[in-house]
This record gives sequence, structure tokens and C-alpha cells, in this order.
Amino acid sequence: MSHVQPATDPLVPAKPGFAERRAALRRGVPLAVLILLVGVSAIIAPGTLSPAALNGFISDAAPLMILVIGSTIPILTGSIDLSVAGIASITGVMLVVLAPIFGPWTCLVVVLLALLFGALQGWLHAWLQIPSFITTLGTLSMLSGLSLLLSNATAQPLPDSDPFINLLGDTSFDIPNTGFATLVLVAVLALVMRYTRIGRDLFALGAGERAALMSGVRNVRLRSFAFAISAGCAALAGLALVSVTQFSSPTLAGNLLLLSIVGVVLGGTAISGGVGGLWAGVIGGLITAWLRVATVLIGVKPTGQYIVFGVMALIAVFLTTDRTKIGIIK
Amino acid sequence: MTDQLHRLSRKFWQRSLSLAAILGLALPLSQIAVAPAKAAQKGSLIIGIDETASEYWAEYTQGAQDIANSLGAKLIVVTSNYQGSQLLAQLGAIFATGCDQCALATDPSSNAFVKAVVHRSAMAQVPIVTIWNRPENIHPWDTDPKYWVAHTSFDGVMSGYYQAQALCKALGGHGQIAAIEGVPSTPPAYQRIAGLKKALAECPGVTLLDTEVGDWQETKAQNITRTWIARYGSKLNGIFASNDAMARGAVAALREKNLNGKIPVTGSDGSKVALDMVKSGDMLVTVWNDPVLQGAVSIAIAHAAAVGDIDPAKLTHAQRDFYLKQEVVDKSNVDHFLDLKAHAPNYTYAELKADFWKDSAGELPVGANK
Amino acid sequence: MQLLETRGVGKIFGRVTALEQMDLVLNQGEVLGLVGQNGSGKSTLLKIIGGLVQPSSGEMLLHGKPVRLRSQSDATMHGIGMVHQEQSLVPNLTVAENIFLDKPNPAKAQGLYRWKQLYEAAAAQLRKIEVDIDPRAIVEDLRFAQRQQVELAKVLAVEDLVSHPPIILFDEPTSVLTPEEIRLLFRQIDRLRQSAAIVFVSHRLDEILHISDRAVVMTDGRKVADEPVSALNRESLYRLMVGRQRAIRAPRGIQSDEADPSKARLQVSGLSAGQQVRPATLSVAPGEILGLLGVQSSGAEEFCRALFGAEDNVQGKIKLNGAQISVPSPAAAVQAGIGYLPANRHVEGMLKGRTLVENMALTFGLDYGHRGILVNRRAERQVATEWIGRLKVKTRSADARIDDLSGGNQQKVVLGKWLLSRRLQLLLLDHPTRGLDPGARDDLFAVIRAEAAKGLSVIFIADTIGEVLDLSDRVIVMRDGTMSAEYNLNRGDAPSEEDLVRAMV
Amino acid sequence: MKNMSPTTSARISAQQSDRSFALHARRWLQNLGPLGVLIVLLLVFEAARHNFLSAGNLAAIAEASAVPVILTTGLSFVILLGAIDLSMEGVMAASSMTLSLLCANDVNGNHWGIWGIAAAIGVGLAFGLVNGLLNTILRMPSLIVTLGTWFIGLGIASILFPSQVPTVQDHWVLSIASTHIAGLSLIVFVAIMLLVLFHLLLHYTHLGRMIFAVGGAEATLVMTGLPVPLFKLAAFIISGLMAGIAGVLLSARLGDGNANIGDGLLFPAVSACVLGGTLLSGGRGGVLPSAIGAVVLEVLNNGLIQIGAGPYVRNIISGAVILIVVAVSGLHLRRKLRVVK
Repeated sequence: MSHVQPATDPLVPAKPGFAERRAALRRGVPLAVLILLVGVSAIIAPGTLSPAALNGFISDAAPLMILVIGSTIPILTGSIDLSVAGIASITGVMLVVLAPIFGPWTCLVVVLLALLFGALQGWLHAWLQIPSFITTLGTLSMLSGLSLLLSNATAQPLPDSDPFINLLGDTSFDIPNTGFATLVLVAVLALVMRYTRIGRDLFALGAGERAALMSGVRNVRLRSFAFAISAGCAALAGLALVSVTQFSSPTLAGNLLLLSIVGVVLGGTAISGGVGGLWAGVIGGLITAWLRVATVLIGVKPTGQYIVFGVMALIAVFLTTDRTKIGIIK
Repeated sequence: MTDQLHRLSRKFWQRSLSLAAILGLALPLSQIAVAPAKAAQKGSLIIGIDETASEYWAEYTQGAQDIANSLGAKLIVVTSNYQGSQLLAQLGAIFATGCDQCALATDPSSNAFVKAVVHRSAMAQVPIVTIWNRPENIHPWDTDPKYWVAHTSFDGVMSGYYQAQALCKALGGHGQIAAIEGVPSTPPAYQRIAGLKKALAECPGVTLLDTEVGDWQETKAQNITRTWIARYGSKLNGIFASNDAMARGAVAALREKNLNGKIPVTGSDGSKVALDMVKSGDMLVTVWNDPVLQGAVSIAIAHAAAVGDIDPAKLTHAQRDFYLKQEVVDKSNVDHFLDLKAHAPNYTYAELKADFWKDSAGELPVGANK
Repeated sequence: MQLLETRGVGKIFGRVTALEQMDLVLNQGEVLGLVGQNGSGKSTLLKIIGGLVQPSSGEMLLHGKPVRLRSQSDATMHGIGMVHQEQSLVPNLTVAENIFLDKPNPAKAQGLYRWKQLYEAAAAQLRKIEVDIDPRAIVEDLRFAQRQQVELAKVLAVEDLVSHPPIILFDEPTSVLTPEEIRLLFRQIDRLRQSAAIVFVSHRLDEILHISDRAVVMTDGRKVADEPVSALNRESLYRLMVGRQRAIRAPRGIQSDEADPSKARLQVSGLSAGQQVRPATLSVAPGEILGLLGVQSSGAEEFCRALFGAEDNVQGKIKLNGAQISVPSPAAAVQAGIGYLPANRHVEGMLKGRTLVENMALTFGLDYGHRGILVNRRAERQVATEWIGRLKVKTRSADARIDDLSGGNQQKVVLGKWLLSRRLQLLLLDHPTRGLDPGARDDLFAVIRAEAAKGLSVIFIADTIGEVLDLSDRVIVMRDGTMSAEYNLNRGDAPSEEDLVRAMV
Repeated sequence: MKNMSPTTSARISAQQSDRSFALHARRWLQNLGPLGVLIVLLLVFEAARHNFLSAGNLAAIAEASAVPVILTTGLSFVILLGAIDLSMEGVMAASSMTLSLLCANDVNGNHWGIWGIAAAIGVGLAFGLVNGLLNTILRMPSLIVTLGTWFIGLGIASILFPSQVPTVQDHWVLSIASTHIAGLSLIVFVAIMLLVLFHLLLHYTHLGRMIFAVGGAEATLVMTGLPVPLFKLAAFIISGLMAGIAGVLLSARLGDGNANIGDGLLFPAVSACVLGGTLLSGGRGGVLPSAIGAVVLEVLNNGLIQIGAGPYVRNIISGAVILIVVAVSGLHLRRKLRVVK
């Protein structure tokens, strides 16, 4: 009977598929920005696309990309993890401190510790209902103090024999293994996100937390998981960093926190949650890594680099943010 | 009406976005087809500095620029903002365009990144001279020795030692002082404190009340000093600041209590502001480290290796890992250094080439970077 | 005297016509009762007059002059005030500030607030409606009914703002008030009657007949009657509103088996949640539809939410098929097979910006996956599409975003989220027909009946008594957090509406 | 509709007034919470070190708190909206550099005097304006907008930086720091004045109350027809303005222009706001609570230096204190369905 009610039949749009096409187009924007950016720098500085240059780029970009991918997960739920760079830094320190105890298994132990720490921090945030911004700000401060304390504020050489670090620092087919590690990480996370209910629940929390809770999504568990993943990724990023430097330092990852937030947003992931994803993280990480070197490639004077980076990031965010899905912009 | 506007703007966005995408795709393609990759200018000089808004790094750049001018070469400046990973990425971008007979003189930003920066430079076959940061156990002759030509720094232990000696003398061998340390993970920070302790061991009447970390920053040093004044009052007789910026912060805090000039403050670096304060009596001494000289010498050595004027393999350890000379500046000789500041000598490659190690203060002792 | 007139006013939301060619006259000294079913366009009409919504066509005349109201405060400045169905107070401001939010501040001098004067002015407004609320209180600290009174005071303050008689719109103000408060409200309306034009919307026909001078009946966005109340009675008003006599429904013969509690689907003992739900005991049989009736603060809604684990401080035992739910939480309830269709669909029901399939598969998608661990998107999609068809959701595709649907279709999708489960035992429906047109409502009821026939137990809170009588096997009336009456419709208990209302208030 | 007996109605009324009293009391306690933390800290440190509460040390705490208080005052306005302003470190860098290059200095011949101060504060204002415009007109999230302008501020400072640190020689500027009244520099009084001024702005003007309201129910205000974007813009401008003033004061205190002048001030400022009870979700707290939060952090910092805790331990302790205080003060707000992000 409802089929004979054209007046109340609101869902025959003038142009079928219009909304979908627009959405698809929007999803393509970050990629377009990346291609544009790479294209422009390739014109200005030829040779940037040579295999050797790209390899260098991959090995420099990998830690940042891993961080961005990790940070994306809590941001999908609408939370934010400010402790990632702190965790990446302390990873190297722990590697040195724990190596005498765990020998070849140190890397594994460190990553497990990071996962545990992240889970704890997510649990604190969700169960005690402390805003993630302040939770992770507090832990960031504690982490930096702890890593200075543990390392006695000095850079220390890594143990030579660590098999995992050596593997990460090596190349296969002339491509840095950190690049492959990033790929594997993305693939594993993508599988988890796609084929378990975790991925769906993460998006649900971000898209409408109350509705998700009322649909039986387990908030505390999920947030713990999200923060565990971001901390785990941060630890991996730390490993990727030390595989390049071969030294640990309490301030190794420094300002990568800000870059990782920029990266998440540039990929099109909304800071308010629910919009974006791993793919967005990959693209965003690449854009940010490229922005970081683009200022040098196109020959911006060193004094102008901050401004150019800031302005380019703002323009890129303007282009890549899909405002149609966000109601009130905070 | 607003609906229409909305639709119009949406359409505009779609168009411009697709345009951007097409443009972005087309550009690199045209690149491959049309322009053959051209390398960066032959013989370019590259320096890596920590920040641009700093007198020290501006002068360092000036020294390198002098050499570049004398060679007619291009100077490329990379800023790390104290982030080793950023330095690595940006160096990677420069090397990506290919660099023939290039030379690099850089601060690796922290000990942790020295090996990576050296390695990256070696991969690009660019001779590199590092400054300030070098971990204890790696040296130019044992790590990528073909490209890591040399490491040069200023002797932090001596700097701290000179400062503390001056304090000891000014206090007449009796009193209590407090020390402000730099970013703890950097060699100059702990070296200077080590020098301080070494001097105090020889001056038993002066004791160290407290040590705090000021992260090289004026504002932090100011807050720390203010707290000390409140805590120790007249017990505090002198302040040892690990660099001039922190010394300036300490003097600013003292000035709030009209104690400037009454409680001696020492610093290190020899910045213009510090020289002025030494002249005015607000500061007791500073230690003159000449960044212009450092910039000129380090890039000149790297360039010499790049063009074959020197062969790293034939250099002695003392030539590959050395301190540059530094001098104590007090009220008696401050005018000389102020003059030097105002009219820095214009270094040329030819002049330095005669003896790159003319201003060396000797090899880094074992354990200096521990 | 004629104050306001709408001429041919219409409103189209996207592709839905909410209001068509509405001609309405508001006179001074007259209370206009506006009735109609949900979705008949009453609220839209009120919002247009109140300046919240701009009409798509037609014009409005105020004192004979055409007027365009750009916003609510614009309407306020023209002497039009509206008491909202959903409250429009700013929670973190004081009562006084809220009262003057949309009006020029009476206590501002040289750009600064004179708080004392402001509080006094607000206190005067509150005194006018005889309520004892501290004007300094922060709104979020007040109880719901108190907030409603603040809202009323805010609107009635309009009369001090203009020299001509004000126009006051009441959008279902009584549904959340206690009898005492309703009496006060009516006294206000009586006080205003001579000096203002009043529009009064209510589902309670008695109230309309009691307070109004004239009644306008709306159906499907059109005016179907405009008559003096003296010419109407309950039956004629109902007929005008629904368009038919009330149907007498045949009992379905499913009975709650109180004799054998072990067979009960749901057993609740001593369930309470804070102040709102006093310890309650209840059991529901498989396949039974239990109707819960009660005014807004009666605890019926809170009872359902407590059952679902969504309230704080839930105490008592909940057993489903004999197995106890340990920690009351929505996740545990869902795990046990309890579903909940929330009253506030937009906040608690749907994931905005996501597709129909994503919305429907959120909770029980894994029922169609591999071993309950891996997601099978194709199977999910298939079953979601199937339910979209069964629920007669009007959509172009299963991948449309849920925001693009009309309210009724959104509600169907949210319902589909629960119904596609293979293990749903009990479904709680909290005001499921809010914002639904009669057609959608009938679709919804049909599906619920069909599912109940297959053994799904349902607890159902309705907007109107008619709906409860229409759908339920058994009716429980709640008042002040306790169950005040119970009628088993299938055993021949046939309460009159009067009986039910008496039990409710 | 039966009538209620007068006794019932009286009972309800009595219950109501009881309830409202309890509510008032609870609100007071909540507002006093951070103050309580402050007092406890003061007492603990006094117990640990006996001259902690000496006039000299309290003055040192006041001097150290002045600039953080100014920063949290500005930041509070943006946080009250439910937004955030991360740009302050960049703004302070730009403002410091502007001031030191426009006032009498040893690098160039400029001699703008008091107009130099105005220009530097104007830089802050301009940053606030840009932040606000990007947020309201271009609808970009404040977090990312202000992250971008943070970089831009640092960039402006590094472009302006002459080859040597510009020393301020302007009498006006230097006197801000050197003038002492009752043992405290003018900076402390400027901070107190700004705090009071903006507290009044927040509580006694339409703009202030509306900024408060935006954080509570933005949609309601939009529906009511109030110019919400203007309120937001104003909040961002106030935040930028405060950062600009803070840049000027810090430069005056140091006597030079410094691109790193704001380093490490942002995160403590955000923490201070939250610590004081100005919630990141908006609509709660105010400038006074935030200022108390800032003072708490400074007392903590001072006290930990006084008892000789090393800098690393200081980081750990202050992080832990922030977490614990925020967790405990939020305990009563915990609800099953509360959304906290």
C-alpha cells in the first residue's frame, strides 16, 4: 500500500547515484592532493622520482606513516592520542634497557609493553571518562620523564645483535624493509577492520557514540583496543626510527606528534571521528612526509619553511576535509 | 536562494577538484616524457642547522656562506628544528636530485642521529663533517670513513671548567653556586657540567647548591633562578649557566631583585647579548665559541674532501676529530670580542686550505662524549 | 480581533510535503486547539509561526501586514512565543538568562549585566506563572518538569515585550506535566485568554475540549476541520482526526503464562533505577506484546532503559529465558538478545552519515558471519536488503545514507537493525511511532505483530492510548515510577481511555 | 485531573528547596575543588620545606604564574566554546619578534615605543582573527586550524629574525618588567588585571555569557537566531590577543625578542584549564578556575624544584597529578551513556 503513495515517497532523487558519486569524489581528494604535490615537486626538482630518491623517501616516511596509521584508529572513535611520539621515543630507550634481560626477544617485549600501556591508557580514558586529550597529555608528560630517567638523558647505541632491528634496517629488492613493514601493518589492520566487528564498531563510535552504545558496542573494551593499537603502532614507528639511527634517545621522535595529527587530518579523517580510515591514514602520512621535504625540494628559504609548511597544511586540510558529514564544527 | 548558492559552490568544488586531480596526474607524466632529470648544481655546499631564528646558527651560516662565496658555489641550508628525523628527510630530498662534489657540514641535531645522518650522506657519496654531536663510540675513522671526513666541536668540559674557575676566583674561593644545565641529552650540556665539577674539585671552598635543567631556554632559566632566589636567598653567591641564553634568563631574574651584577653569572657561547652583559658587568664571563669560524672550517673541510684537496684516509685522528679553540671573555678583553662580533673576518676557502687545523684545540679525548 | 493570519502557507522538506496550503486565523481572546496525528504537520505549522522554519510558499500577516520571521528571536520581537515539545533551553546558563535569551536583556546597562536586576526580572516572570524556581539556578540542575516551567516562563515573558497582544504557541506542553502543573498551566492560559491569541496542541482530546474555544484538525499537512469547540465532542473530534471510528481489534489469544514462570521469556524482580523507577517485578511471555503507558516522568521509559541497562544505578534481577543478565549494560543486554528502539532516534538510534546496510548490520551482522568472528559482508547485505523490503523502507538503494531518508523510514531501518537478528528474544519499543505517518505506523505495527507471532516478546511504550490498545496483549500503566494498573486485553479486560488516564495521572 | 492536597504540594516544594540547596552546595564544592588542591599542595610543600610559604617564594610563584594565567585566560574562552587553540606558542613567537624589532632595539633604527607594543599585541589579535575566520567561515576544525597557524607563527618569527638576537632598549617595554610594586613586577598586576577584566567580560556581558552558552547548546543558539559565528570569532580573537600580550610581557621580562619564547607553554596551559575545571567539551568552567589550574601547576613546579626533585621526576609527577586531579574531579560526572572524547 505504501507503493501507491507518491506524495510521501521521498526517496526517488532527481539524479540517482548523485550522493554516492559525490562521496566517491570526496574520498579521492586526498589522493589527488598527494599526486598534485608530488607532481609539482617533480617539475621543480627533477630526480625526486628516481628509485634511489624514492627509497630514501620511504625509509624517512615509514616511521611517520606508521604513527599516522596508528593515530588514525583512536581518532576514528573521536578520541585523540597525544602520547604516540612519547611512546615512539621511549621504545628505543626500553630497547637498550631491556636488551640484557630479553636478548633477541626485546623488540617483541617492547611492542607488547606498548600495547599494554596503550590499552591501560584507553581504559583510563573510557572507564574513568577522562577526555582523551588530557589523559594522553598527562601520560605524555610521564613518558617523557620516564624515558629521560631510564636513559639518563643520553643517546645510547643499540645492541648490535637485535635480529628484528637488523631486519627492519635492511633492504629487500633494494627497497627499505621499513616500507614493507608499513605495508604489512596496513594489510593486517585492514583485515582486522574489514573482517571483524572491531572495524565496524570503531566507526560506529565515531559516527554516533550514543547510538553505538545503545546498539551494544562495548565502549571501554573498544577504546582500550584502539589506544592499544595506536601505542603498538607508535612502538613500531619507534623501532623503525631506531633501525635507521641505530641509537636510542629519549627525544628521538620529538615533534612527530604534531606531524602525525596533521597527517591524520590530511588523509581526510575527521578529527571528530567516524569519517576516514586506514587508507586515509596512508595517504595522509604520505602527504605529510612529502610536505616535510617539499619545502626543501622546491627551494623555499630555510626561514620560510615553517610558514610554507603551515600554509600548505591548511590548504590541504581545507581541500581534504569532508564537511558534509560533520554537523557542528568545533 | 541559499540553496542555489550551495549547489553552485558544490559544483564549483567538484570541477576544481577534478581539475586538480587531472593536473596532478598529468604533471609527473609530462615530466617523465619531456624533461630529463637535471642534477643539483655541481659542488654545492650543504649545511644543516638546528633553527633559523638564532644568532648562533645565523653566524654559523654566515661562515659557510663566506666559503661558498669564495668558491662561487651554491649554499643550501637545511633546518632541522632540533628534529633528527626532519633533518634526515630533508637531506634525503636534497640528495635525491643527485649531488656531484657536494659537501655537507651539519649538526646531526642529537647524538642519536649521527650514525644515520653520516650513513645517509655516505650513501649519496657526499663527504660530511659533523659538529657538536658525536656519540662516544663512533668516530669518523671507523664509521663510513670514506665520507665522514671529520667531526668538530668546542670543548664543553673546558668551557665549564673556565666558567667555574672564573666563578671561584670572583667569589674569592668561598661561596655557594647553583648550575643551570642545557638539554641533558646533548654533549655540551653534560660536558659543561662535568667541567664545572672538575673546577670545583680544585676549588673546595665553593660548593654546588643545586643543579636544574633549563633546556637552553631563557624563560626556563629565569623561572629556575627566581625559585632559587626565593629558596636560598643570600646563600646563593653565583650562578653557572650552561649557555648564554640561560645566563641571560638568570640575569633577568636577578634584575627583578636588583641583584644583577651582585651575584656573578657565567655563560658560554659568546653571543652578542652575553658580550654586552659582560661589558655592563651583569655577567662575569662567557666563553667565546666562534660559530663563524666553525661554519667556515667545517664546510671547508667537507668541500676539500669532495674535490680531493684532502684524502680522509690520510688524515690523522687529531685531524678528523678535533675541538676548535675557544677563549674566556671577561671584562678585560670583552671589547676585542665585541669588535670581532661586529666585524667578523671574511673567511675564504683558499685561506683556510693553507691549514684547515690552524684553529684546532686538539683531538677530542676518549670519554669526552660519555 | 484578528492577530495573525496565514495564507496558503506550505512547507516542503527535501521531497516531503509537510504542510500544504494552510490558511489559519488567530484571534485575540481565543484559544485555538490544534489536533492531528503525528506527522500531520502541526509541529511544522507551529514552527513556521514561531519563526523556526521558513515557509516554502504562502505568506503570513501580522496585524494585517505581511511579515517574514527570520528566526525565533525575530518572532519573539514580534510578540510570538512558543513552548517547545523538545526543550530549547541552554543547559549551562541560569534560569534567568534562559528566560531572556531571545529577548533584549532587561538588566543591561553600559553593556554590563546587572545580575540582581536580571534575577528580579526573571523572578517576576516566574512568579507570574506561580512557580517556585530560583532564577539563579543552572538549568541543567533542574528536573525535567521544572525546565518545562522555565520554558513556559520564557515564552510568556513575550507579553511584556510588545504593546499589542502576544501570540503564544503551545506544542504538546502537557505530556510531561503533573496534574497540578497542568492546572497551573491552564490557569495561565485562562489568564492570557483575553489579552492574547493562543494555539494549544495536545494529543489529549479532553484537554482540547476543556481549554479551547475553537479546534482545528489537521491530517497529512492539510486542515480538515475548523470548528468551534461547542460544536464538537470527543467522538466527533476523534473521527475528524483519525478519519475513521476506532477499530475494535480481535484478541490474538497469546497470554502471559503467569502460572508457570519458568516458561516466561523475561522475568524482572525488584528492578529499580535511581529515583525514577521504583523496584518493579514483571514477567513477559514469549510472543507477548506488553504495552506500557504513562506520562513522561512516570518511569515507563526509564523502566525500559533500565531493562536494557542504559540507566545508571540499575538494581534488581533481570532474567531472560531463565538466565540472569549479570552486569546491566546495553552490551550485555544485546548479548542476551534484548533489543531497544529508542525514543530519540537521532541520537540513540541511527549512525548518521552511514548507509542503511551499515546501520542495520552494526549490532547483529556477525550472526551472518563465519563462526561469529569474521564478517561476511555479502550475507549481511543480503539480509539487510531483505529486511529493507519487508519493512517497506522507501529508499533508492541499500547504500543510501540514512540521513537522506524520511523519519518514518529511518525508524524502520533502526527497527531492522534489531529484527535481522537470529537470536533476538525481547524487543523494547520506546515511542516507536514518533514522527511516523499513519502508513508507516501501520507497516511498523504489522511487522511487530508478525514477529510476535513468531515468538518475539515485545514491550511497547506508545505515544497515544489508542496505539497501546491497538497493539498490546496486556497493558501496564505506570505512575511515579511504580506500576499502577494492569489490564489483560486478551482476557477480556477492556479498559476505557478514561480508566487508563485515571491510572496514569 | 484531581487536585493535590496542600500538604503534598508543600512537601514537594520543601523537597525542591532542599534539592536546590544541595545543588548549590555541590556546585560550590566543585568550584572549590581546584582551590582545595592548591591549598593541599601549598601545605604539603610547606611541610616538606619550611620556607615554602615565605613571602619571597610566594612572590616567585606569582611571577612564574603571571604569564600562564594570561594564557589560560585567553585559552579558556576558546575551550568554553568546545574548541581548542593550539597556536599560542607560534603567536607568542611572532609577537615577541614584532615587539623587539619595532621598539627601540640594537638591530634596527625603529623607535615605535608604545605603538610597538600595540603592534605586537595586534599580531596576536590578527592570529586570533584568522583562526576564528578559518573555523567559522571555512568550517575547518579548530584543532587543525590552530595547529597550522602555530607553524605559521613560528615561521613569521623566523622570517623576522635578524641575524642576532634583538635586544629591547625601549624604556616603556623594559619598565613593564622592571617596575616593582610591593615586591611584585608590573607583569603580575597586568595578569591580575586581565584576569579580572576577562572574568567580568565572561560573566557580566552578553558576549561573555553567549560564549559560555555556545559550549552548552550551540544548536539552540543558532535556532534562536543569535550570531553564533561572531561569538566564536570573538573567543578566538581574545585567545590570540592574550597570547600576543603574553609574548610582549615575556619579551619585556627577558629584554629581547626570542622565537622560542613560548616553547613548552601550550600543553601546560591546556592542562591548567582542564585542571581548573574548564572542560574541553565546552560550556563549563571559566577564566578564574583556569587561572587556579595554572597556579596549581606553577606551585607544583616550584615545590618540586624546592624539594629537589629532578627534572625528569618532575615530568612524571606533574603528569600523574594532572591525571589524578582530573579523574577524581570528574568521578561524579560518570554516567553509562556519557560521551567523552
